[in-house]
Amino acid sequence: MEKGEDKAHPYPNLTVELAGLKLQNPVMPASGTFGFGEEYSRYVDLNALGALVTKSITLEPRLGNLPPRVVETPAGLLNSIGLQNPGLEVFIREKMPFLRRFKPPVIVNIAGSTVEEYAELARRLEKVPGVAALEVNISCPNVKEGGMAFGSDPQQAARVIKAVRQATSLPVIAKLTPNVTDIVAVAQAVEEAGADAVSLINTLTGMAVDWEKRRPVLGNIVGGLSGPAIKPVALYAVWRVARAVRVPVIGMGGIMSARDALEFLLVGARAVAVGTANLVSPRSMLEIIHGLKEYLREHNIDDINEIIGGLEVPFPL
Amino acid sequence: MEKGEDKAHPYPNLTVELAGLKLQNPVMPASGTFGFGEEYSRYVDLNALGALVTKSITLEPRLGNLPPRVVETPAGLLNSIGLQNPGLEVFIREKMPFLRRFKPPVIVNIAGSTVEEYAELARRLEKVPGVAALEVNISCPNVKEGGMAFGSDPQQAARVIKAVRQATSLPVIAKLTPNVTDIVAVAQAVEEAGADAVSLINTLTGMAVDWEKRRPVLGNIVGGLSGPAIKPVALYAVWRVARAVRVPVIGMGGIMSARDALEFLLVGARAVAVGTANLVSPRSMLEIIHGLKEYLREHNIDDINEIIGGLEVPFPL
Amino acid sequence: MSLWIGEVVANFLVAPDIYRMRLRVDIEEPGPGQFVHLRCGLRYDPLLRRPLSIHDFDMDKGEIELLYRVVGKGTAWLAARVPGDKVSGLGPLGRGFILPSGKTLALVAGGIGFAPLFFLARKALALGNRVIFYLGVRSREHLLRQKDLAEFGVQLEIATEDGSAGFPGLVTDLLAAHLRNLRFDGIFACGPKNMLAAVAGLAATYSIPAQVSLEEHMACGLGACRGCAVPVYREDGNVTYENVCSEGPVFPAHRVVWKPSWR
Amino acid sequence: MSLWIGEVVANFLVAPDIYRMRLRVDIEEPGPGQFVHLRCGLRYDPLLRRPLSIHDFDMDKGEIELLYRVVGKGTAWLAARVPGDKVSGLGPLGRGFILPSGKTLALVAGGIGFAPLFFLARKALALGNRVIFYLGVRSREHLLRQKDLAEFGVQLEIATEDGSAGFPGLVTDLLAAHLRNLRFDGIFACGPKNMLAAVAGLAATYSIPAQVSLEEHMACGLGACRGCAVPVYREDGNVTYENVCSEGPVFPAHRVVWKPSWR
Ligand SMILES: Cc1cc2nc3c(=O)[nH]c(=O)nc-3n(C[C@H](O)[C@H](O)[C@H](O)COP(=O)(O)OP(=O)(O)OC[C@H]3O[C@@H](n4cnc5c(N)ncnc54)[C@H](O)[C@@H]3O)c2cc1C
Ligand SMILES: Cc1cc2nc3c(=O)[nH]c(=O)nc-3n(C[C@H](O)[C@H](O)[C@H](O)COP(=O)(O)OP(=O)(O)OC[C@H]3O[C@@H](n4cnc5c(N)ncnc54)[C@H](O)[C@@H]3O)c2cc1C
Ligand SMILES: Cc1cc2nc3c(=O)[nH]c(=O)nc-3n(C[C@H](O)[C@H](O)[C@H](O)COP(=O)(O)O)c2cc1C
Ligand SMILES: Cc1cc2nc3c(=O)[nH]c(=O)nc-3n(C[C@H](O)[C@H](O)[C@H](O)COP(=O)(O)O)c2cc1C
Ligand code: FES
Ligand code: FES
Repeated sequence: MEKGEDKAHPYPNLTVELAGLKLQNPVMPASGTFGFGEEYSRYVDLNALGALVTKSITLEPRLGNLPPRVVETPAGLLNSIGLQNPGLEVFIREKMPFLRRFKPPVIVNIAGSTVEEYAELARRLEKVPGVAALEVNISCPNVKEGGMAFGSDPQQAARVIKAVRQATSLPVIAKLTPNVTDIVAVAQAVEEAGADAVSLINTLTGMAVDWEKRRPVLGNIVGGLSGPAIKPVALYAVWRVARAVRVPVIGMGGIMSARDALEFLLVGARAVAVGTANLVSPRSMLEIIHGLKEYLREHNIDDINEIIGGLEVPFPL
Repeated sequence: MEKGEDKAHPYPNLTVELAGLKLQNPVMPASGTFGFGEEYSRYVDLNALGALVTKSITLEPRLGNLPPRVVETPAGLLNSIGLQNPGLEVFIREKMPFLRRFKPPVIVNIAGSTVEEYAELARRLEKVPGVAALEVNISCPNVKEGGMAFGSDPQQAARVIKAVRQATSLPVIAKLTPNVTDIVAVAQAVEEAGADAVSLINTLTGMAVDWEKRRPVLGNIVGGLSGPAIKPVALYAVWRVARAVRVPVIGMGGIMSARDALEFLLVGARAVAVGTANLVSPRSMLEIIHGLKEYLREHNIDDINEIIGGLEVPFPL
Repeated sequence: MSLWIGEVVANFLVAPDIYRMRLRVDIEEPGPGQFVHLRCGLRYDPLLRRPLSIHDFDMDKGEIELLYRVVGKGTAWLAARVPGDKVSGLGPLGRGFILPSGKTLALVAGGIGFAPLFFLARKALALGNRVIFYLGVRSREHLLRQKDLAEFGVQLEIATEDGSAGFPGLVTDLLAAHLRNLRFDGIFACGPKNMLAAVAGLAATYSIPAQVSLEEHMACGLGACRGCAVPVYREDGNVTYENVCSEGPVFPAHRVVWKPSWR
Repeated sequence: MSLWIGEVVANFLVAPDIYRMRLRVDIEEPGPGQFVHLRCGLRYDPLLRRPLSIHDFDMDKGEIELLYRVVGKGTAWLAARVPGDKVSGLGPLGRGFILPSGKTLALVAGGIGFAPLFFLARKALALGNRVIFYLGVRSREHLLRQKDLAEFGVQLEIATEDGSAGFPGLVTDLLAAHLRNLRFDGIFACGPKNMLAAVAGLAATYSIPAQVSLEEHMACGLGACRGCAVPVYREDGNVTYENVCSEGPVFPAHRVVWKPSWR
């Protein structure tokens, strides 16, 4: 039998382990850019993905921010959605039944405006069938309370993660913001507080101005920058964090192609999340998974785990 | 006599006052992207600029970092020059004689690895004819000691600026890094310490990976991201700082056109600096100055100062 | 509602800054008011797709037509395409106009809002409606496809802002004047927001059901990102946000919140 | 050394992935080894200019020629230009080769390093030199302009990596073989860094002055940003950095630090 024909041990191996989950490949959507899966299910076989990650869920429904909510910048996207979501109850009732029909683990992203809200979300999601892990969004730049305020300070971040950790036995992934002086300090604090993995980066805070109308473009004035423009910042953050914590890192920020994904794996990400690219082309993730497989084949690499952290650096920095 | 024909009071008025300097227009080069003026003098009439800003000068000559030192990213440029410069003595002897031949004020950018080095640079530049002001680079991401380490912490930043302030009677401009949790706190600290103006933003720290060779692209691994990619981050930083300090702000980060410059003026910059755009087209600054003039004419605005801070925001954020 | 690569069959200037493009694509039949979401370049600047209404559809040839004004980098890229070039698209997307049959309808277009209403007019006539087409443009050189519309049997009423053809002034003033005597069973509008608001006002005054096609900056185009949300009234009178891309772009005029809190 | 807008006169494929472009420009006379710095697009991706050596110059027509390999987004954009299109450029930039007269010279090109050496060969012959041109390519279909070179009176020595024409193997092995018998007054080389290092070694062994054209990522192209610095030996033997764009791209081979600390 030829290599690659064994169904039980597909060649090359793309599976990675992450916070107790086994992912068939390391590619998943970034929260907020894939809705609740349904919107993309016409274009993407959800069963082909490494995991399914939901838009951030809050306890109560949220309307979101004033429009316009998105504006393009050179090689980037600035958004101020403001966590529009139907709230926990509707999510459990109307979105989970669809999501749990698929094979990949469902990672539910949660956001609160108090520590107690995060804990409450974790408690209530614990019992919901099909929820495989929680991603704790302490890095949203588009809401007034909570969000990034928690993620900007190691102690605050640790408080949220500790509370979530105590409220659930599900794997806990802390999602970090790059808008800090020292993201490593935050990563270490959440690791200490019990996070099973960290995901980074969320968006960079930014704004766009309409020079003709002399006013901000976004209804919310300020938004979060994503896309290829931020990839160098994201790679640097992942590289630093991956060497400073023992828990696995989910890398994201500007991943548009398999090459971009490889770069994140090389700097130490165990898995990658694709955000803005989904908005540009719904089939991006499939192309990335395919491209990774091709790369391994062409280079005769049996296992994607050999790539992870494989960056050759000439000297310790 | 028609409007615009009066040479003593050119119409529209582009002059702005900045830290005691009178600039004939608000457009200057960003440090490090215009060498010492000479390199551009074939392409640009240096007398047409608002000010001349030098590459960062250190006490001793610096070789700079290992190549490659620049790499393009989507709509951005990552550099790790590492402050290559001939040192203070050579600068004074060989570069200042050329620079002082021109009308616009010469702003000398200084960088040190200790507080004392900054003070020493300030002391020695004080007596050099033609030096109009100092820009204190506490934000360079490409050197191991000093640089960004100072700019990342309000207290450290204040220490440097206080020392420079005490060492010179020249106007002092503090150049800030965006790689911090709260740039406003740093701006307020340097204002308190005696800065006459602040300039922002320096580059965002980032890295690029060569996925084929599996190693960092830059010889120095890490570099600073500039260009259109970072404009949203820069605009946001300038907008926040301009409303939080009384001293004027020099805005920069991705300014490629007069429209971009207008956006920075609208969010509150008193002047703007053009960096990466010079590397793309040596005549960028002239086109920006021309474009600003045209804009004012077309909109019947007599004075560019009417634009500054003129952003209409719907509600206080 | 699919992802495809279309081939440019024709792409030519039809009025100042306005181009008409024919694309050969293999897509399901679109309805009037639906749009396609096109990549305008191969790199990351521009990054996002651009939404363009379907201006016409030829089932036999498997071609869609687009009519677009060049306003920025994405549309400039489109304008530079020549026959044989490929363009990546998504669509048809969104909810289009809902047409009755055998009624008297007013179609109201402002500027490039003409794009979807041309297709709508053709479909409306096919369903046995009488169509009066109010077309407002800046100046006579922006008038397009008058002959085609006349051949279909549309009654065309023109307004130009500079008075160079037809009624001198705003198309909504022309419509207002006609509404004093004419009786419509429905109004269908596409154009600048101010115009749509005026149409909604007239529709309310005369109690005529109206459908309007809205615009908002878009990212995914699929209803996933909530980037194109606009405030609309729920049945209970409270305001909520709906996506222009998936719940619109066409909304009943009475559901639209015309003046959000600050703009 | 100026900023100009050139007009594409011709742009065609001459070998797999390799294009030759003629540009009509109003520039001062370039020397062989100098380069132009071209914008490759109208937006910000790609952002920076791309350096290309001057492959030839026709004073009468006011045209420069470029020979380039498509390796990424910038060169792909260039390859898509058609006659009449405009390209913004800077140049001629940098310090080119310094030619003697009446001597016997070895020109050594690896791959696309052929681009500047073609121009150099023509100039060298005009100065009464005898030119032996060592050209190394992957395979015979990458051989270019053999006839032109022969007409000039150049003695062409070919090496192909796959052995499909001429000497089978590396061009530096061919050169090494010839050096055992032939005597050159100067060696001029352009190509991959490994090849240049080998040439420098041979030149040192046989005590022949050699000039090599280096490559480094560039930003300004004007000597201002220090982005393109490479390590070179100063006269005192210490290492310093010089700019490929303004102090190069051509350096005396013995000045180049072939193995910087870690690559
Ligand atoms: C459902 C829908 C259907 C549309 N149909 C057509 C059509 O048939 N013909 C046509 O010419 N135009 C149509 N538009 C508008 C068209 O999408 C924009 O003009 C286009 O996206 C601008 O892209 P650009 O890159 O050329 O301009 P940019 O450089 O991106 O921006 C130029 C200007 O256009 C505005 N703009 C950018 N994106 C949008 C957007 N998504 N919607 C509205 N304005 C935008 C910007 O705010 C800016 O003022 C439609 C828009 C929507 C939402
Ligand atoms: C002085 C000089 C003269 C040159 N002359 C020629 C010539 O005559 N013909 C020719 O085909 N090529 C020449 N090159 C190389 C050419 O500049 C690069 O191939 C080109 O810039 C790649 O641009 P891209 O956008 O297509 O590739 P990118 O997408 O930018 O990158 C593709 C690959 O090219 C490498 N690259 C990018 N920029 C440069 C650069 N400035 N120098 C070297 N490698 C780079 C990247 O690292 C990457 O591996 C020259 C380079 C220099 C420095
Ligand atoms: C439109 C949009 C909505 C987003 N919503 C969320 C969200 O609800 N929760 C969250 O944790 N991150 C959210 N993000 C951040 C992304 O998950 C991701 O961290 C970021 O966009 C960087 O990745 P990218 O460059 O691939 O988009 C959102 C991003 C975008 C562009
Ligand atoms: C090649 C390069 C070199 C730079 N060198 C310096 C420097 O020596 N000192 C300094 O304060 N800033 C330096 N900067 C930062 C710029 O002055 C500026 O703050 C930054 O590039 C953002 O502006 P831009 O996007 O217009 O380039 C450098 C930037 C670049 C791109
Ligand atoms: S554009 Fe994403 S929801 Fe409409
Ligand atoms: S590219 Fe700027 S100094 Fe050479």
